[in-house]
Amino acid sequence: MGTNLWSILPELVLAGTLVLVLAADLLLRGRPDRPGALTLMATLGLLGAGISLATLPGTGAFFDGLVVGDPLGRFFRGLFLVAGAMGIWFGLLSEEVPRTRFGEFVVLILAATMGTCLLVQSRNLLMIAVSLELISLPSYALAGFRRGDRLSSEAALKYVLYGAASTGLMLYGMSLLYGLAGTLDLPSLAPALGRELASGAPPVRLGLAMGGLFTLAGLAYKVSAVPFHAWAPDVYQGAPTPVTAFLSVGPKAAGVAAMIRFLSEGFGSSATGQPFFPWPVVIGLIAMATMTVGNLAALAQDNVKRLLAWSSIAHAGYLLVGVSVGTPEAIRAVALYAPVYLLMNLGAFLAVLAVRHRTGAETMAAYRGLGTRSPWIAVSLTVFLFSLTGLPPLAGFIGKFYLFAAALEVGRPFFLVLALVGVLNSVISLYYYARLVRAMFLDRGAGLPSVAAPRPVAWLLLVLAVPTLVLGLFWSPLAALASWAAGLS
Amino acid sequence: MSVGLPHLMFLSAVLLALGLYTMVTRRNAVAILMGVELVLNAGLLNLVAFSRFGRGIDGQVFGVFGVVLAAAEAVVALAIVLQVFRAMRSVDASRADRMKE
Amino acid sequence: MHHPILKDFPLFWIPLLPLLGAFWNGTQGWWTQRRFGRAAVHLPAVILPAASTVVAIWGFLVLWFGDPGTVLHDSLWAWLDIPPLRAEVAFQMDRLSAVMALVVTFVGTLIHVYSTGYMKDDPAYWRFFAYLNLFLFAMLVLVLGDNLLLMFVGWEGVGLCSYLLISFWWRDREKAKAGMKAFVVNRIGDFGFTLGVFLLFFGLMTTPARPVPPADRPGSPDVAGHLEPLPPTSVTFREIEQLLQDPSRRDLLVQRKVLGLSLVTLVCLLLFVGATGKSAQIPLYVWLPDAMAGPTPVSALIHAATMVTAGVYLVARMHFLFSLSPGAMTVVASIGALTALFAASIGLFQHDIKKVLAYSTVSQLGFMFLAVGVGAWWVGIFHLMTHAFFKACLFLGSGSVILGCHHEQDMRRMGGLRRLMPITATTYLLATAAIAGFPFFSGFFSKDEILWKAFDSGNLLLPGGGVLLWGMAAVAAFGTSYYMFRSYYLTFSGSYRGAGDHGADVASGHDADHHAPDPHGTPAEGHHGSLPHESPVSMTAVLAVLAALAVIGGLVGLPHLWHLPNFFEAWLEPVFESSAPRIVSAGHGHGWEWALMAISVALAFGGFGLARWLYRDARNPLPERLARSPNRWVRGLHRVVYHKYYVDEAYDLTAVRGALWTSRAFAWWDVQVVDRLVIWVGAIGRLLGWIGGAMDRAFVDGAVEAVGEMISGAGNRVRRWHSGRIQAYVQGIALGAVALVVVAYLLAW
Amino acid sequence: MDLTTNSLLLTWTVFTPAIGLAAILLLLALRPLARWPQVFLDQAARGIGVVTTVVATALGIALWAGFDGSTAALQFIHRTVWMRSWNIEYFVAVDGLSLSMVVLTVVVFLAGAVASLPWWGALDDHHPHFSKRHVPGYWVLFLLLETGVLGTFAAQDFFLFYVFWEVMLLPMYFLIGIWGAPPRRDPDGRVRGGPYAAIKFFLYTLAGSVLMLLAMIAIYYASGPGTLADGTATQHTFNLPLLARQAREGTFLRAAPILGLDFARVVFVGLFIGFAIKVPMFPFHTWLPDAHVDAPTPISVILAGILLKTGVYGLFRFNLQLFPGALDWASYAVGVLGVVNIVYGAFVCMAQKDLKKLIAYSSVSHMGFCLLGLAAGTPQAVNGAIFQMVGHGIVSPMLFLVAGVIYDRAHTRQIEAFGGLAHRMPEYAAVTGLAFMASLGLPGLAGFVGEVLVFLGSFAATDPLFRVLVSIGALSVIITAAYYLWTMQRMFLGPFNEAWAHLMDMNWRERITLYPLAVVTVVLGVWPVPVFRMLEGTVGTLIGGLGH
Repeated sequence: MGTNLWSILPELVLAGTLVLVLAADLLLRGRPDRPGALTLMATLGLLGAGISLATLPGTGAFFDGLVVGDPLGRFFRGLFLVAGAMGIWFGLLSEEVPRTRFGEFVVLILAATMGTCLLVQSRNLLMIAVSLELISLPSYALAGFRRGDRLSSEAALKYVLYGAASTGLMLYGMSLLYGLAGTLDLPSLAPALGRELASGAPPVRLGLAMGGLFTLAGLAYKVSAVPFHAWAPDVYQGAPTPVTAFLSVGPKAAGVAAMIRFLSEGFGSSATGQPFFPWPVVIGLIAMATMTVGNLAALAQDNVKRLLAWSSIAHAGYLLVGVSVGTPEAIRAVALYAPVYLLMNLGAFLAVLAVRHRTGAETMAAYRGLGTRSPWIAVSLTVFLFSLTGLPPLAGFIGKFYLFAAALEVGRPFFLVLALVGVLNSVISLYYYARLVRAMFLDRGAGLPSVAAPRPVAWLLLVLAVPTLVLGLFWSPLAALASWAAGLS
Repeated sequence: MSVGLPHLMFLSAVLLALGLYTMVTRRNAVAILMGVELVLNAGLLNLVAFSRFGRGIDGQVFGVFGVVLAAAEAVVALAIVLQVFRAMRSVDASRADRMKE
Repeated sequence: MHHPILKDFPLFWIPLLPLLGAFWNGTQGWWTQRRFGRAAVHLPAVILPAASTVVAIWGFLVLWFGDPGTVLHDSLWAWLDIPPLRAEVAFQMDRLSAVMALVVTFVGTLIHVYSTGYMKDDPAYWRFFAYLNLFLFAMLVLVLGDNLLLMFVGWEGVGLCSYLLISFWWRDREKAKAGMKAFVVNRIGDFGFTLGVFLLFFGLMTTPARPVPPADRPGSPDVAGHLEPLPPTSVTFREIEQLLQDPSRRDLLVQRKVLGLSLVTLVCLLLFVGATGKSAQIPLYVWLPDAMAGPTPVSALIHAATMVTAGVYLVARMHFLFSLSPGAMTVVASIGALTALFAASIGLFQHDIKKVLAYSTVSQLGFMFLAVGVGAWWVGIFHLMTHAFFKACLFLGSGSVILGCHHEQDMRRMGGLRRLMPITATTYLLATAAIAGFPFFSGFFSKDEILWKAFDSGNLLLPGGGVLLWGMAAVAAFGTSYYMFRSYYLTFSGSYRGAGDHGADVASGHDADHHAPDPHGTPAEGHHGSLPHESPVSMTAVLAVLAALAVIGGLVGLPHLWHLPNFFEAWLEPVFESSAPRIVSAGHGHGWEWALMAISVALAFGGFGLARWLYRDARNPLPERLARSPNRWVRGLHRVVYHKYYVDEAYDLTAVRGALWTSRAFAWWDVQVVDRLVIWVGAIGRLLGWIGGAMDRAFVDGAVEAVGEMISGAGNRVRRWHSGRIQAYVQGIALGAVALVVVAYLLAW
Repeated sequence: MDLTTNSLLLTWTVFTPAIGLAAILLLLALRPLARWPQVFLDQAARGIGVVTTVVATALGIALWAGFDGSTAALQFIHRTVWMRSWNIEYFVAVDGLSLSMVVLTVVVFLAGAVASLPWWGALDDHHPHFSKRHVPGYWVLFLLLETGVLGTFAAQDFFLFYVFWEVMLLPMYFLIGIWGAPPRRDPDGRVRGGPYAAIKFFLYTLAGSVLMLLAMIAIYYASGPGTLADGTATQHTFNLPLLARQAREGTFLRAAPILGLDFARVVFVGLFIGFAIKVPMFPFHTWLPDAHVDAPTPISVILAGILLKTGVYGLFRFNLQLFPGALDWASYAVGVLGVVNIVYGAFVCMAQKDLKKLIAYSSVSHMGFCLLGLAAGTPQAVNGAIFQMVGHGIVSPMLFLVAGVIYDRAHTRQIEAFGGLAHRMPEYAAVTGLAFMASLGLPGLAGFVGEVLVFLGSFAATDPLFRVLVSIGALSVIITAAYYLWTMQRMFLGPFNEAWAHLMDMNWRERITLYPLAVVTVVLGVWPVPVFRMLEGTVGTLIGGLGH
């Protein structure tokens, strides 16, 4: 049992931090420096979780196979800790999070981070369901964090209804799987399902398809994959910007990682033989649809936050390309893309946050002439946007390169088409990213106020932009980590 | 005639269908939530039923967890509904349409 | 037949010297003229071509004293050198190019001298001489270049200079347009020329020599049909000539068909297209009459004496190729004869003195092509030379007249100038006699020889051999004599009709643009209204020299008939040696030759007599009556001929309008269709974006609600269609999951 | 193939502009500390920019001086491992083709740099002259562009090539968009201007380059592992010389088909579209007129002089070198497209009313020669095509500079608006005339050599189709002459339009840019041998794989 607890030490640290923050929130009531202190505490807690993550002993199954300690999980957990920290810092920098309720905010982020950490190492349907809920419940609350704000409330309502519905479906799907295989354990799911399939009765197949895909729906909604994406633009637009930034990174990556685990362990992957049902193709179709719908819808947006929301949907599609291909190289590509995506997407939202901070607006018009009004924000946002497009020498290109290379390496026509759709989508995406760039640099923002970025925002932008640049030229350390995560090294 | 697995599965399928139908047709947020509960319970019923008919204890454990999850979700959801009601004086989900394309 | 080659003879000086002059005046003339006066411009501009003449004479003398077939050669550097293609910047002077170079430099220098008088009041004096020198450079590259591509450099270069000089007075839009027309029409010819060169290169490169018997090829077992490796292919005249010495290669080239024609024939025809452009033959002659918009010395030098003869030179230069193709030769001769007749007929009724001379030039060029077309290469060159003398003299004489008459070019407003400008009148008369073919004048010998060779040709693929062509040429010769003397009488006899008579005969209209005074400082502007006067000595001296040459220049090529030595033919014989066996005579006897000579003399005098009767002293009313004849046919014929058969108008309607229309159509297409393709793609993208964004509304909403409707019955259908959005999302989940299941199910099983 | 010798000269050449860029950025970063006035920053940026460009030019010339053109071997090699697991290297080197382009690049950028200096004293506050707006930013992007282009030509690693290729895009986007024409509404109601042109350029090129990306990955995976004829074991690689060797040994012919189609052909098409967009080839050419018209003069100069060449360079470097078999297969299509470019472009030119647009379309026409030469594949044609790149790279900058001269003064480029300008601006008229003549292929000037060699070489190709193509393509000599002379006549000849009485003749900045180019035009026209010497060894190897 000791080993078992050690294996989730980071989560335990998070839980402890959460409690301490809650207590401190009460103790420091009324103090003007409360948000800063809480942030510091949370940061230290996340740091501690990170340190404990780095020092974790060995790998293997823990808690009777409920959770698994493996490089993939550790890699992503580290990533989620960063995402959580960023979410909290963003909150500190944003006026959208009321100061009086800052403790609440931190606690919710920490809880959701804990959920993402647990989800990525779950190896059991029950554990997946519970972790997913642990992500979802704080997320709902976060989306509706600004109580008086109608948009925020609306976003929360949409999110919660959508989330509840998909959770319900997922639970039903899981029950079917359980009924077919008699187990909730992912590793034993595959052989059991194989045996059932061998019996050849049509209801088995239908049940398998329904079970698998309903379960997938629960995850796909977290990833905001088409056709379970509809909530995302509204929620991303309505939620406070720090929340949006966090939601678009942490839970999304967690969903992708869980999907990898669920599909390849539960249904067999092409690496280990024929999958039980053609999930690579299904996921591939979902990926294509997600990329295309996300990018196309982003074309017409005037609200930058909403534009980025659609763009993050599209990026979920890119990540799903890796899931669909499913080879270790593809998983490495996902593992590489996820942190890169975290950097550039968080960076972009931070810039949005900063602009909103000064102008109170999120529309394209607020960005006109930003290149002269606030060169720092504009230049770094441009870096993030072009990185999101996938232009070298920025990190986004490396991520896409790995993804498409993994797809082409397999050499199957379907993946070739997938890659083709992917690259064409990056062309489409250029159009709307460049619209924003155009507004910032090419249009004249006569009469608009200048927005100097607050110093912390500027530094944080730098912290995000520099790696975005450097990783585009010198990415071997990250690639090595990703290879390790994917079991390739 | 004893109640067997097929009966329970059928019942759960009916619950699922009813739940889905409710979700799809109701405009009242609370009513939608009730539909969601039906769907959740369909899943839980399945789990428990399978567990009862020789698939081991896991299903029942899951069932217990499921009840807790459903409760927690309902709490959060109702809180949000309340918040929305405060903001909009209505729980008609169709009026939450400020954000659209 | 191996000719000794004298390498590294400094031929490059011949073109270089004028180039230096052009460069100096072109870049520095604008201030030297202002600072030091005109002499600073024309001294280098005249001395350098004169020096070039001296070098040319030197080369000529070397050839004179060398072996008959000696070739001077001067290779400077490799220009286009991609094996097997090798074109060098290299000059060669054999006896043919020596004649050409001499004519060009000598006549060129004379005209430079003349221009110092003619252009003396023009502010752009320096520019004029820069262009003129540049022209000499280009022309000398053309005649001295040792390969087709270098020749093409000169070929286009003279075209450029012609453009620059025609539109020298560019402020007049018509003159600018005339220059443009000249260049573009020449480019049509160049299109043919280049294709000819390409085809020749292709033919030589891909036509192997004779199959080598296997025994000759030690160590190569794969014997049958193996061909000797290709020799380096070249576009150099000498090498092509040598390659064609090989009978098997020659036969292969002749027998090879391209587009149903023999390759050789096609090459010759394409090259000849180039020649028709440059030398103003049918159908590309239209630019030359318009080119008279340039200053008169330009017309004399470029559009009479030198540049326009480049086509004749080209055909003569490529004699070894043309002689392989009787078909091409026939075309050349026929076009030549046709042009001679056609242009002469237009010349009959022109009023503008320069137009008359222009059409006469076209006509005389036709004679030259007739000569080379029947294989009488030397005769063609001979006529080229004599024509250079007398036509330059005529043009310069007309220039003198025009200058004297204050830029009046309409002969109807001249008259009586013999008394006022005696030297001009005399030289003009002598040159007219020469062109008309009066016995013992230079034109007589060359033209008579052409007529005879045409009559006697055995190469033509025409019914009756050359008789038909001879007939056309003879009529043209009669016409020439007539309209030239007409121009003489109209200009110089009678009394002066110019003073105070502006605006008369505006009805004829066509030439109005030519007697519009130049808007800026053309010469003699201040002399308006006074009587014409003789030109300065710099001009009259040149006229005198040219007139003398026009009279005696023909003596170098006396007819064999007279049993006197024909220096000219002997001089050129080594050049045309290789093709000589293929040129055959029809075998008409001396009697025929005498008879023809008599006929041509009669025609010359007949034309003269007719012109004298009609136009001397402007006393005969017949021409006027003819133009206003009550007979519609007579008037119509007059008008059609006077308007040059409306060829320009026809070209304008077809080619020019066609090209413009095509270009507009393409431009429209480009903007409205090709460009839109991508805008369409963008629009489709946006449309899809809208659809994507509205997926909830249009697809998920709609479809899901439709399902919902089906379930919930018909009630409230319409109201619900756009009702809630959250339901739509939730429905999206349900429907999406179901759809996925269906897809997966279909895919898997 | 000795690929080990290291020389840093080429790396220095490529990154010299980047050093200048860094210097300017440093100045900008120090600005808050030092409180420099804006004027100082502007002047410093200009100074750094020009000096850097001059140094790069000197280094480029030094490369040329040290180059041995008789061999096809790569020279000035510099290799460092970049990403070991993918066998990605920083690998730059030049052969004749690359070097000719590198030299052209430094020369054209030098002209562009000089042309970017301001001359006009009067400031128009509403829309100041491009050379006075955001000066440091302009020079940063300008120098970034130069590094990108030089790297593109020097890279011998496909991945590196791709990175440099894309690096070219961004600065170009901003240079056209920010410093180009302001947005305006055309008579037909469409919004045009710098931003529109920039995004159009960007989208077109990116669409091409993503296809190239896929092709690149496919080539990578097809490239090994295996053994070469001489027993060398190969891994997956982006190394171009190695890929070329594998191509010669038929590796790509044996590669697994893609979607049931021949591997080489599919990849060839992917690469071809990617590069053809940049050439630009009909029907992907419409970004060019917009980009040219709305870019500031120096950027048009660079765009026409260099960027178009990257497309052709790619076709030679990749399509020809790696997939000669597929090129044989596609030669008809490529040849036909080339001739369409030539003739169609020429015709469209004739209908243009805007001088810059006319010049832009003339580029479309002239780049068609490169395609035709590529398709024909004979030594003359290929040499001609490469020379055409060089010649056009010298002549088209002249043309755009010429257009810039009049636009800076008259603020219009409508040809019909002028008339008789030779009266007021004789020197300008003369230089324009020279540029026009060079562009219309007057023998003795640089434009002619490439054209005639392409035509001659294509005519001598084995396939009779090429004779037909040349015959059609040669029609362009007439059309080209017609539109240039017509333009000349409408702008410079005829009665002087007194509305332009205030125009000044050329100034020294314009002379400094135009006269050297004019001299090069003439020199290359009569003495093109230096270029051919450079290409001597390279071309033979390049076309060695073609099936004739």
